[in-house]
Amino acid sequence: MTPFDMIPLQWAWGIVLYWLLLGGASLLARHVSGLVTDLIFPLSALGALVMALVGGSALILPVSHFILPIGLPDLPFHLRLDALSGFFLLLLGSAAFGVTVYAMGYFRSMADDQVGLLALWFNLFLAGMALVLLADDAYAFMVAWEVMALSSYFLVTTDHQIPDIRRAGFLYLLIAHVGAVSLLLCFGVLQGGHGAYTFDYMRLAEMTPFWASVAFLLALFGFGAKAGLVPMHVWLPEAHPAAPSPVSALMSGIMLKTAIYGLLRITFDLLNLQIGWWGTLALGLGLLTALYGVIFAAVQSDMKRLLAWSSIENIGIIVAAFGLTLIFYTDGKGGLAALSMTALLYHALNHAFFKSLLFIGTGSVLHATHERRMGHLGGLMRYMPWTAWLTLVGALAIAGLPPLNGFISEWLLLQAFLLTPGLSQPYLNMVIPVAAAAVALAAALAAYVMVKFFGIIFLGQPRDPALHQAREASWPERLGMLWLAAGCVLLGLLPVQVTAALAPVVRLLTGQTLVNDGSWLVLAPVSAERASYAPLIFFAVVAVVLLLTFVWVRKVYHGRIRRADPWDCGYLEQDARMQDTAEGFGQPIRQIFEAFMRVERERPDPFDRKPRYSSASLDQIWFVLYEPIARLASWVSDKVGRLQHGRIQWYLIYSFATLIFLLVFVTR
Amino acid sequence: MTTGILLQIAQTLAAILLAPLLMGWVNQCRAWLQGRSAPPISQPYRTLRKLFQKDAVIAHNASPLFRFAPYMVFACMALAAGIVPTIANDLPFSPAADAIALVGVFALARVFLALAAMDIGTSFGSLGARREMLVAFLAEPALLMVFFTASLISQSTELPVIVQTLAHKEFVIYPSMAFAAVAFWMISVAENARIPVDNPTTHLELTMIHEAMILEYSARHLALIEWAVALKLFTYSALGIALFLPWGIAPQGDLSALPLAVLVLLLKMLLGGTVLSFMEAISAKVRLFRAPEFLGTAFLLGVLGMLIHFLLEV
Amino acid sequence: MTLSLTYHLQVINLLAALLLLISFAMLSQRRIVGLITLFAWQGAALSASTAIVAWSTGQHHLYYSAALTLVLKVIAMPWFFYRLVKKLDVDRDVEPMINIPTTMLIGIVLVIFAFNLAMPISQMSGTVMRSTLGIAMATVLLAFLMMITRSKAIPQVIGFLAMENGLFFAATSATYGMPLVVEMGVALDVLVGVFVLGIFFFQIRETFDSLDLKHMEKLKEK
Amino acid sequence: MEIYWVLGIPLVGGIFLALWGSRGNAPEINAFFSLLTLIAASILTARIVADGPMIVGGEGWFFIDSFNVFLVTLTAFVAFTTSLFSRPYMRIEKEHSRLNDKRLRLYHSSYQIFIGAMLLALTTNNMGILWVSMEAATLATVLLVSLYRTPASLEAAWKYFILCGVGIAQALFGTILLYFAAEKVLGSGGTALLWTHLNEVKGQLEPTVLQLAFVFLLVGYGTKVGLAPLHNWLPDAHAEGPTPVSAVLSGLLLNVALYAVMRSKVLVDGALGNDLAGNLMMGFGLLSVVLAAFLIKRQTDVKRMFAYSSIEHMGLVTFAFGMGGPVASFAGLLHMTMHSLTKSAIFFAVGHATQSAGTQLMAGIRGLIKTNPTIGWGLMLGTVAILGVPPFGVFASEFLIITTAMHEHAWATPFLLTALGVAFASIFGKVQPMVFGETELPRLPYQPALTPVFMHLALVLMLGLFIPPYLADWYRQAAALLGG
Repeated sequence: MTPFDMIPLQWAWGIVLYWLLLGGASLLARHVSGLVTDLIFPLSALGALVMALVGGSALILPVSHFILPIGLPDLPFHLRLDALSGFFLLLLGSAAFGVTVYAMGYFRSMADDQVGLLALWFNLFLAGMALVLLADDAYAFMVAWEVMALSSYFLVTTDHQIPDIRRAGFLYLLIAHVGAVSLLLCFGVLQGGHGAYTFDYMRLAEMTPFWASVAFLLALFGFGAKAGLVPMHVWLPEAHPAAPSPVSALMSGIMLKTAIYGLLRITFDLLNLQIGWWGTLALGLGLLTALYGVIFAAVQSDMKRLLAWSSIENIGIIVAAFGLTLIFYTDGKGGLAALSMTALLYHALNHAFFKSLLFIGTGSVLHATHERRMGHLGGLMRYMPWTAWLTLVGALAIAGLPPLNGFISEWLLLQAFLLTPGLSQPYLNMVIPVAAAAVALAAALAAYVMVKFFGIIFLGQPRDPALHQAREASWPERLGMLWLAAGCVLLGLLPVQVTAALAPVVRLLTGQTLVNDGSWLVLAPVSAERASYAPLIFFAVVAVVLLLTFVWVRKVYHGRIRRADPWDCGYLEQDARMQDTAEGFGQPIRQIFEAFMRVERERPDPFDRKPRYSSASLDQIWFVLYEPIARLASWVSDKVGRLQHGRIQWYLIYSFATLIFLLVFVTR
Repeated sequence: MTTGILLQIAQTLAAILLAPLLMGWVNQCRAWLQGRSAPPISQPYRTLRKLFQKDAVIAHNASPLFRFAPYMVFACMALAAGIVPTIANDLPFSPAADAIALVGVFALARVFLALAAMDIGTSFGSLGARREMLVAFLAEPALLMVFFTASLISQSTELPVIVQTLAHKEFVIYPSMAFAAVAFWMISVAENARIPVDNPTTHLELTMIHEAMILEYSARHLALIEWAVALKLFTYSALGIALFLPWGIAPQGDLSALPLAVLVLLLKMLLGGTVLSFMEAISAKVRLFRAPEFLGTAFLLGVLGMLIHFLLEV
Repeated sequence: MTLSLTYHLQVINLLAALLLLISFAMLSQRRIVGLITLFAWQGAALSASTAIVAWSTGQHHLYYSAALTLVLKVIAMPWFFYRLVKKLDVDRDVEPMINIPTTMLIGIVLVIFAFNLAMPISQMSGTVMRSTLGIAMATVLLAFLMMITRSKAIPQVIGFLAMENGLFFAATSATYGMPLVVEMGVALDVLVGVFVLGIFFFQIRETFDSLDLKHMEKLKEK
Repeated sequence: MEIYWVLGIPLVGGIFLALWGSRGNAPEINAFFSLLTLIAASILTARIVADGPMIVGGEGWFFIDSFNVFLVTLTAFVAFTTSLFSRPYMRIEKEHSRLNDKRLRLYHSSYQIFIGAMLLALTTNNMGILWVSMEAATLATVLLVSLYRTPASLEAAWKYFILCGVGIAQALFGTILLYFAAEKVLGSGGTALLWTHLNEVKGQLEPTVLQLAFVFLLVGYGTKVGLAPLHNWLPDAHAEGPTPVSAVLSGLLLNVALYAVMRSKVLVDGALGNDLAGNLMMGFGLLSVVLAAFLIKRQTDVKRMFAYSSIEHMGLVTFAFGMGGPVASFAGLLHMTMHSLTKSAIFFAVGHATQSAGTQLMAGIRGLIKTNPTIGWGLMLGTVAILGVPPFGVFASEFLIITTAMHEHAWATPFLLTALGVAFASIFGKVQPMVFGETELPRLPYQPALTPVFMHLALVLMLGLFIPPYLADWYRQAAALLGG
């Protein structure tokens, strides 16, 4: 048949195969210099673009099924493409396109055979993520899920010579695996006993509230571990900085979303009943995560680590939206559920764009300066303007500033929060506006973080003489960033169209859709009376005023511009070390929220020749939760180890005792 | 519609032109209250004209961002002034941005200013930026809370609708709005860099916030910023008026009420300016570390107001 | 016929009791040579009882296994062990892990346990013997106990072989002997096993120059 | 007919190598005989696929059904690949003069005997012969474990011999009890121990006797399976023996022992009509999984660690069989297969790794991926596979086991979750630095025989994504046989 009468699902599966083949090809091509970067990556990017189109088309086309001849005997891989998968495929493809184009320039400098291997895992990673979204039975889902985890692990440990990176990778894979096992258990509950592992059967399975709750909690744990939900987030700030920047971009921008996808799929699609307190739980966890993440982002001094923490924050916001949706949904408020669900999806999409953009931006900085510590950067705007301006777009977007995309999803979410008086339980009516306050706080802090991020890296004076040699990023890198930045702007300017495109997904999940009461220009999710926002007008007005002022100032007053040294209240001897460091910038936040962290300071003593002051804010949860677990495990294994102390007589006694015990047991 | 647009433009222009006047009035009052001989009320205009005529001096390493920021800030403030109902209540722009978006506009301006402050890389610049953001991250959610209280009452985040509900529906006493009012006062003091959070008149490096950010600006850039500051003060006053004493703002499409509205507005503004200067005169600047507590209180009051709303008014 | 059966019954019960007695004796025996002698006697008792069972029940293949037992367990192995002990000169007192009286007490408990265990089975045992199964089980358990208590290689192996005796007794008296193939196989295995052990003893001896198991406690969880 | 070939070839090979095994090309001869065995086995398999289960010989000495035929193939296959691997491996050992020709002769001939014994154990129909051949397999390997004649290896071998000997003695007692019960129904004589006959009349067998019998059989054969707390011989034997032996021990012998347990379980279930046997096995399995996981955590010797991992997996399989039911039994069989393939592959890789590092201590093995990439990747992928990460086949079985357990015995899942988590953390945390990181290890002087490793891993990968229909049918029939 011609490509045109293939259903989207076949296209999607075709691209997955295509990526797999590309992976194999890159393994073979790794000895030919430059072949991988100049050929394989562009081809993968092409695949991503097509995937985005396929996903988009799936939003409007009917659901399509597809069964592969592989898998378990009674359980071949079932694939299914509905609006939900379509949306996330769209997200995957469009974001991955930019990142892959970027990667083409980024990995040029890498040794050929290494980049060959890397490209293999890169393509496997893409294929795995796509397959997760397509899977329609538990086995296919788990296989794809773990392929995704494994390939990303190998990507994270690209520079495995560095012990920290090995440690990060290990932590990542460990938590991913534990999460996966709990997902297994979740499917074990869902399958309802008769080995019915396809999602279709699970949709039919009738659950008691107890088992449904068990399934939900397991899913929340499993997917939360992947998404970086507090307190399962500890791997994230380690692994994302460790990986090469394009990989961090993929992981942070897209992989985390697959967890969100799974959460939505299981809660709203597979489970046949939902319970209110799930929503409250998710809301609470989400808000905790959001605040925790943004607070830690504010005190980081490593730029990629800062971004990783900010990813945790955004995931928190998404999960909070998820919880809110559940609350509305279980309360029978379909319309409101639709609103918050729209906010959720919108934010997921936005985050895919701006977080990938920021990560690859840091990648270019890393390339140009070989420096990740913000305390050694600065003033790069003059040496790499493209990178700087494009990153600025991302920074403003993630800070939730109009008219960019970050603002819209937060606006929608806040609107949803404001609509809670409709709810039946009074205590929720009260609690939820407070939750809105938390969201607002997180958003404001995000602005703080981004000013710190952009200001310290790109503005001011270079804190290191070497930075004067920094060069602008190569053209593929710029192209990749441009694509993502454009995405941020468009998603910000065309909310009406985007929400309309999201409608099928929202209908699929919540049964209702967002009615846009405004025109093609004005977004009015509930009613024009209620709330409205028109970024285009907004943008136009700002632009016009800006232009007018500019022209007017030029026309009326033709003052010349003189260049001079900075004034700075007339202080002499301005040098770069007088600027705020990253730590300094985060200090107020640390002072306010010190309770959350364990701060390790290194104070100089009065007689130091070269006094140094350093402080690191460490994650308290690691010490109160994870280290005790580790200690407990080794304690147990010590006790168990005692059993095996080498004397054969004792071993005989074990057998003897076992024998006697069993004899007594069976004849009792 | 056309009248609406004309009205809109008129109101915006009026705001832009009147803003320095308010500033001048506040300074004058304060001088009187402090027993100094007051500058003329038109002093801000003179300052602006002087600044515009000067040659601009810019640091060697200033990036385009540095020169772009003042225009951006000014534009944002103009937009803000445009969407807050000051004299009339049907404004074509208002659908463009509701209360939440308004907060976004302020935030946008602030972020650009902070970035510009860090651009030169002086010690004071980055210090000012940091302090500004510190104030902001508490003030913004607090402001949102105030708006939420109002919009929970009026079932809308559209400023005109809010004003409509508060002013033109039958008169109800909202206890929650009392909390909101106090919170709003504290916020606007902080946001406009007034005592007790900041002192607009000194360049004392230990305490200054706003001034520290704009140290490197001169001439027309400085002028734009100063104007934007005045505009911000004006907008905040207009906001306060719209939220807490909205009576007198002309309702939808009745032009006859306009002259009255203008009159009432001027009166309110005079009143507000007096009160502001009075408060400034009697209170002392708090230490910087106290600022978060000050704003935290505002935030809490905002949240409390909302809870009160749920307790008493639903 | 019934009379003769009762005779056999008595004789076999006697032999069974003897078997049990010898196991206890082995449990209490300190010297290795004495142990070997006792082991030979146990074998003798075993083969005797097997022969009687064969004769009384006309299960002729049991004669083979009786002969096999005689050759292997009464002549070959004891002789082999004597040689070994003399050759390696390891005939010293063995200090058991648990002291003798305690061991005895445990042994008695085991016997009672074994009898209780075997009681229901013996009730419906269609064969001539009643309590032999219990005794066989007791012998096995006692041998097990002996392996536990002894801290030298040879006694442990003898305990192992004593266990085999117990099994054989069970096989021959409780059931009229296993199928011939099986018994041959078992016997072969035992034979090979003993040879392997022989090789072992020399290896251990030349490595640790002692057959004391105390030297062989290195492999453990640190 | 083929059955005699399958059993005869290893026997002949053993004798032949015992006589001429000291010559230089003994490894090739060994591999050759293994190949012949494999061919014979596959012909036999083809026969079974064609005609279904068959009973051969006199009164039906041999019985081949879907349960054991795939184990036969598996055994023959792994035996062959192992012999391929042991070719270069043993050469190196000889060059390092850790072994000499005499020992190599012993090694090669016992290897063949061992394989033969296991094949006999799998194919025989007579529970007695099953016991005999299990014992024979033990005896054949004892001397292999002590092949290096080091104190440690002697100690390991001694423990192996005594513990398994005692264990197997219990199994004999169990067999006797079985016969005791059987002869009431089938009359005394040769046929009373034939499994097929027993299986027909299992309903009439005396329950009280059979439950005792099962206890003895379980303790006996369970010792060889390595079920905790009877497992103590296993880590020592695996760690101290030559690596090929470790590979076949944990890849094959454990399976065969478990096979024996399962054959008995089928009879006992039939006689008792309750799931006593199943519960016992679940208990043992769970205990083994948990204990092994925590013991893995403290290992420093790589082979010892993977030995414990074998205990863990055997525990998992036992647990699955204990649960019973078509899905669980299917999963158990699948897991047996996957475990033998993967674990032997790992041992191959580990063998080369230890030879290049000159130590078995993991602290001494670093950065394989730099010096010997193929070994490094082999080890890494093997580890990932054995830890149950898809798309490798081990996951397929774990998937079925865990989901079933979650549904039928939810109480057990916390233990499983803990154990799997701890095992993953421990093993991966120890393997990662061996594979990754900087190193000053020398490259291997010779070309490592990694064909077997990747052959196994490829198979495991294949089976994780696609199980051929006829294989699936075997599993299904076997699962049905095991009380599905």
